[in-house]
Amino acid sequence: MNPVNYLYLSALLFTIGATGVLIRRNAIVVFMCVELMLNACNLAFVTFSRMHGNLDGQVIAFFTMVVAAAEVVVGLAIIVSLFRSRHSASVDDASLMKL
Amino acid sequence: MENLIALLVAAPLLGAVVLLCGGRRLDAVGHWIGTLLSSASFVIGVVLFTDLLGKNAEHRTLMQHLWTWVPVEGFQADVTFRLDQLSMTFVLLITGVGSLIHLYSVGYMEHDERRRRFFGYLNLFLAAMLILVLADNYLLLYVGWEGVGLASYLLIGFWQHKPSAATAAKKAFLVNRVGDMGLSIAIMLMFTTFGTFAFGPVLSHVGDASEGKLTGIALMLLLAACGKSAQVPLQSWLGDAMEGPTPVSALIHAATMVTAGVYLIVRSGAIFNAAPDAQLVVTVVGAVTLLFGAIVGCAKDDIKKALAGSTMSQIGYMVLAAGLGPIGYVFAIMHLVTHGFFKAGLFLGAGSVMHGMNDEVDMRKYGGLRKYMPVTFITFGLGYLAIIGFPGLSGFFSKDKIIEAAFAKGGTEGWILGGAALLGAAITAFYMTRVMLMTFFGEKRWQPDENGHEPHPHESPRTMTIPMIVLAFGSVFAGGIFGIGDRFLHWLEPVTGHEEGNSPVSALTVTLATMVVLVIGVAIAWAQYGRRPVPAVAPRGSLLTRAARRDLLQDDFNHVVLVRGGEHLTRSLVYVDHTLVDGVVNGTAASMGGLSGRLRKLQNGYARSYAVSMFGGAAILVAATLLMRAV
Amino acid sequence: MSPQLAAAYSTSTGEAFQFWVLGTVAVIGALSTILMKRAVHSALSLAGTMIILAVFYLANGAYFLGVVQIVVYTGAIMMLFLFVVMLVGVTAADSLTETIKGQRWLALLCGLGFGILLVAGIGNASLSQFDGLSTANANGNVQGLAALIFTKYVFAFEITGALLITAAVGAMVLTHRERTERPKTQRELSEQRVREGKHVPPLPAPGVYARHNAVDVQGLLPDGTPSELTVSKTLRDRGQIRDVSSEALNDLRALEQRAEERLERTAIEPANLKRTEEASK
Amino acid sequence: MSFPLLTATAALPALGAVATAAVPAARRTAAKWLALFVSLATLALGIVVLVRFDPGGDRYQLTESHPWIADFGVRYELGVDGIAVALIALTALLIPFVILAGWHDADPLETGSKRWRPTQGFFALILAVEAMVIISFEATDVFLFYIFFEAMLIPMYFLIGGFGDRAHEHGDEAAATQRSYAAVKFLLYNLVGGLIMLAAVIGLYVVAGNFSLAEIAQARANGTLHMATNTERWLFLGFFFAFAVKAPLWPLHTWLPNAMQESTAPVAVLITAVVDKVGTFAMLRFCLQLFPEASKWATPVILVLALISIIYGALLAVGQRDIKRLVAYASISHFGFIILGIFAMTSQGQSGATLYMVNHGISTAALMLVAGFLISRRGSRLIADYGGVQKVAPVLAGTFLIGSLATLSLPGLAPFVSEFLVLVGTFTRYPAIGIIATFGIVLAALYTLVLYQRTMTGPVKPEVAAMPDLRPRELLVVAPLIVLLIFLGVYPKPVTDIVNPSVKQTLSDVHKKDPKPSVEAAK
Repeated sequence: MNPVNYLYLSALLFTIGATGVLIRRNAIVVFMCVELMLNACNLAFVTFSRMHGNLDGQVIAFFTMVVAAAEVVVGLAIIVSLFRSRHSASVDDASLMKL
Repeated sequence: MENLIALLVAAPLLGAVVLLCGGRRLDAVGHWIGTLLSSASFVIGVVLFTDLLGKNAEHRTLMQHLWTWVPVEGFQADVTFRLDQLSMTFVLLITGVGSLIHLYSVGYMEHDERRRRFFGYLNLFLAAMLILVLADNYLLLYVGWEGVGLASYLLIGFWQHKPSAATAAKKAFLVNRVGDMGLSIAIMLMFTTFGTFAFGPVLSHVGDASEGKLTGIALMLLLAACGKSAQVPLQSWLGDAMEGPTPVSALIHAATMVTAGVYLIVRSGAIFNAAPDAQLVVTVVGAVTLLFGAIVGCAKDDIKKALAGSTMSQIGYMVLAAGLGPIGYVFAIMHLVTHGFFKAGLFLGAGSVMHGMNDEVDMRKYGGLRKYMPVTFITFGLGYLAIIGFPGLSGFFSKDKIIEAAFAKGGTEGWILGGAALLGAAITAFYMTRVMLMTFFGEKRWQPDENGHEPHPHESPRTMTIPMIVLAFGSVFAGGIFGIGDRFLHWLEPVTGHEEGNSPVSALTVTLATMVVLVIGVAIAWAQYGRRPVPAVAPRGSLLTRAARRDLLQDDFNHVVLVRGGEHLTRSLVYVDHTLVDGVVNGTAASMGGLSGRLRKLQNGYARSYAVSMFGGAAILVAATLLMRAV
Repeated sequence: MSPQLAAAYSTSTGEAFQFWVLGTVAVIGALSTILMKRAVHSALSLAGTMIILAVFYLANGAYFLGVVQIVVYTGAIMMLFLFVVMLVGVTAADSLTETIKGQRWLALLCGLGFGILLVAGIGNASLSQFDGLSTANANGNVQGLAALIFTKYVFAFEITGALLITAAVGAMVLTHRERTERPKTQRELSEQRVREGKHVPPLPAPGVYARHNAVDVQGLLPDGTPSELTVSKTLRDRGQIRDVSSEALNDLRALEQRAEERLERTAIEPANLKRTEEASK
Repeated sequence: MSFPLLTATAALPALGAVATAAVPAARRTAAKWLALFVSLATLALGIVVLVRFDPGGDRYQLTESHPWIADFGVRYELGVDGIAVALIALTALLIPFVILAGWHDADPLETGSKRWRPTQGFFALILAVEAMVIISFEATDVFLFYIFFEAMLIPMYFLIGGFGDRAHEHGDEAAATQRSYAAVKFLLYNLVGGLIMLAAVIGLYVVAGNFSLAEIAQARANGTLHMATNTERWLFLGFFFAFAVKAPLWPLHTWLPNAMQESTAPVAVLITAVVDKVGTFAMLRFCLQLFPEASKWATPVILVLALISIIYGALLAVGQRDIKRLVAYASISHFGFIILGIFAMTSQGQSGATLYMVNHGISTAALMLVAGFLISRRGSRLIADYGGVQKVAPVLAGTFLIGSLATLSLPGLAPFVSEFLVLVGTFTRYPAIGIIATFGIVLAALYTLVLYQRTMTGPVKPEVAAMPDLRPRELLVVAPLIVLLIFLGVYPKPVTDIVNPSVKQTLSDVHKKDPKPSVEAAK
């Protein structure tokens, strides 16, 4: 098997995650889909690392994880406070960005 | 001596400034300041005149350069005054008659609360008129030209609370503007042809220019003259201008300003001499106007309007003479001066009558006034005799010469022009006799007005009668002084040039013919207005009479074509501006608004929708990248 | 040639087998993440996918990352997710009907197009060269990573550290509510109730149908209508109140039905029933 | 390094604007005096510039040059030629009158009113406009010019939209809507013009490699910078369009009547007498110098458009019922004359056009400000609402008449000289156009005299019977303008002397010589 398949898998997972972001309304699920996309990228990085024979790709993936962790912390905090004020976790409820 | 020239203008200008800016505290003495300053100008004029008389004929031109006015590359306009015999004649006429009329106005305007302002305007007029005749180039002349127009506008509309006066003032200015347009185009043409518009260089280089251009310049100058001198087709304003106070009518619309056109033509004689076609047009305009004015004068019952028609007609004589070229220039000016005397006298007489008749102007409500106003009657009568050309009085000398010169033009034109001039003389005799008879003879026809005040005709105060008397002297003797021994001819000849025409008819014949038509005119008038009583209400009259009462329908034509047409034009243009020019822009704006209204729907506020666009954009970017790599 | 080097060009059969099996599971997990109605299910599916990804990391020679993936992602982050899901309401099911016109179709179209483009891109790229990590991992994967992180990427590392701290503080700021005054004592609260004059007695108790979770059932007022006040505010907000009034009626109706069947009576005409209802109005 | 005089002239009002805006809300009067003082100080600086300028010297004088955005070759380059000096002097001269005339225009309506109008803002905005206009006249760097040419719109927008006629103010929502329509229209027109110009500015940079007017003009003149014919034409059109909107030239004029109608009289003066001059000035300075060939190529069309502006503006003015709109259309007609003079490409035409800019500024200011005083008394802009004012307020009527006469270019008043120069300059090259343009002077007489007749003469209308005459402050505004009108009408030499050399150079830029008269009669 050619390791390129990992890349295909990564692309597939990324696309699924992106589609999920677009079709789900629950902010938490949307957020999970974002995580899925990040993970798909990480898989690609790791695969690239293997392809090129150096560890830079893994380092980037590592940083991605850290950033993702930070993002989750803040994001979930936002969701919780949104839920407190609006009693809803739907992203469509926050549709104030229009005239 | 040259330095005095500027003072001629400065004195009345100072008066205008002082009187107009001085405010109410000058109300008590304003009229005397105005009269004093205009008389000062006259005195300076006399001093300069004696100086000129003391010189040889060739050295009678004084120049005073004051300052460079408009210096632009290739375009040089100076404020330079030129005093020669022609200007001198005008200066004396303007300041002399002007001062007399100032004096007259002191009495005439006594009860007007805005008398100070009136004198300010009169002084302004004098200054502008003096600039006009003293200017050494056409552009400076233009300043005076429009300046007198302004003064005329202000004075016609002096009683602004009367809408008719305000309208008449505006009309006068506008019609004059059309003429002014001619003058400015003439100046532009001169500039392109000669590179300058100073009298000296232009008039001395006429020979080098093509006849076509000269004809153009001459016709444009004629247009200007028509506007200012109320010649056909720009004559319509003069009748309305009688809305102004009578001294104004006497000074501006009889003696001085309206003759500026004649001055312009005579001054530009060299150009006209080189453009025979234009000269022919000038004579035609003069002949038509002299008949036109005379006919209108016959039909008017308003004494001032009848006199206005007469003015038009007399200026027609002058223009006709000026159009005849060197054989006529001197006589045009001579008639101008004598006309200045007798017509001013006639107007002042009319003013005096109105003064005594509660400002009534309708001659059908006069009658038999000779008993009530003897001085007015005598002075008016002398003016009357002068204008109809009674032998020995001034009009006889000047008008006779013009008729003679018209015949001397030669050929068919000569006969036609001469015939017209003769016919004009007959009509003049008719309408002036009519005025005389209706006003001073017959039975009294006045009635109490609607308030029950019956007019009490009375002689006017001394300030008014003295100028009338002086002018009557002028009317009687000026012609003789000028004409006998050709004094006036010799005086003006160096400036205007002179040729003796070879008339197909002898001078004596012309004089006799003039006498005959004169008698016929007077006789008809006597038959119509002297022998039987004048009806107090105007009869319907013939078609011609009715047309003449309406200024031969020329005003109706103007009204229908220019006023109505103009109103329609502007109204439709306003509509076009609003709907079309602005509409295109607003339409663009509206369609952009519609488009963005559609686009706005994309902004539904849902983050997910935005995410789709973002994602789609990302997909397109990836596709573009791949495509670029593939290419 | 060592077997590790050979693995650079093509993988072992074992890895291939593992890829195809686990890869399929991962895709299924991802799909169920986005398709499950309940957030809890989505979270659990995602956790599964992540664990599989951890295995793939290990297979790709990223041993440290594989472990971190399990510990941090599935262990910490996903638990955080679950925690929030619980907080928001574990039983709340999302409606999957789309409310924005055309959104779903556009999303699918974009997703499909994007996926095809990515796949095409990868297929187009010349990715035949696989160096393998044998040299890079020669001194151990963790050591190699550490060497990179603390030399080449040290600034990025420090900055991410700062980011993490900021995020922690941010989360606290966002969720923390500063108490600006002393919490009211029970006595003060009851005094306030008396002052305001409503609900002077304590709030009524929830309904008492002995079910698995009786606190989410509204109590009935004397006139038989359910009272919202009986249920806790949190449940009300989540919309997790269970309405059992109809259940009781249904039970009653079913009982009557059965009784009538047993007694062989004819069913009551629904039309009559309606008519009487109208008459009563 | 010498004292940066030009920078100071522009910076002073700018600083004054900031300082005026910073005056506390309660001290309105202090803000007014401060603004007046600053404008007078600017006038003093303007006079210093006028005196220091040597007509016989270099083309650009008092130059300053500092690098600004080095990456794009943008420099902070200032310098004035005679034309600019004349217009700077005009601007500095008019602003004190504008401020004085608008002394009470921005007072709060009534105490306790919710719609409080910040007096400070009004005067600060006027000073800001002054600063930007002055620096636009000074800039010799195309980019620098562009920035201030556009930035001017911001304060103007607020001046038009924020401060309407007091007469139409009292709780009248429709008036407020009209006003904001006018302001937006002004902004949009000029922004579109500016946008197109921006494209041309960038294009110029691409072609020339820098923004320096002097350098580019130099390179164009000695042939080192070659532009393809089409490139030059497009760039010219880009610049000209913006200037034609600003000027405004038919058919891009419709914003002006709205803007002037809705704004207060001092702001209307600011628009037409000061800001619009930047447009015509820029035609002279940028269009002709940078794109001489394209200018000549476009001349026939521009002349025809200018001619249409003259006649059309005058006819429209005749048809107006609103005093301010009438003046606006009259201005459109006059701008037609200015553009005609510029593109006739004769020294008389261009000197006349420059002189015209100055004179039109003064005469319109005189007429418009008096009209503003009149409107503030009666509370109506409609001509039909007036009548017989002459009787009750003779001084007001007199000044109004002089303003009207200046507008119709009566000889002896300043506009005559310039108008005649423009006509002569046009006539020498294009006789037909010159003759048709001459009709404009008849129409000018028509609309001004009709206006005067309907408002000032006739029976006194009851509504105007109690109208007070000009107050001392108002007389202080009008009298100097009238004196200036008369002075420049009688003795325009000081201005023409400054302007002539610059015009000569501009003409040599476009390689045009005056047509020779057919007969050499001049000594």
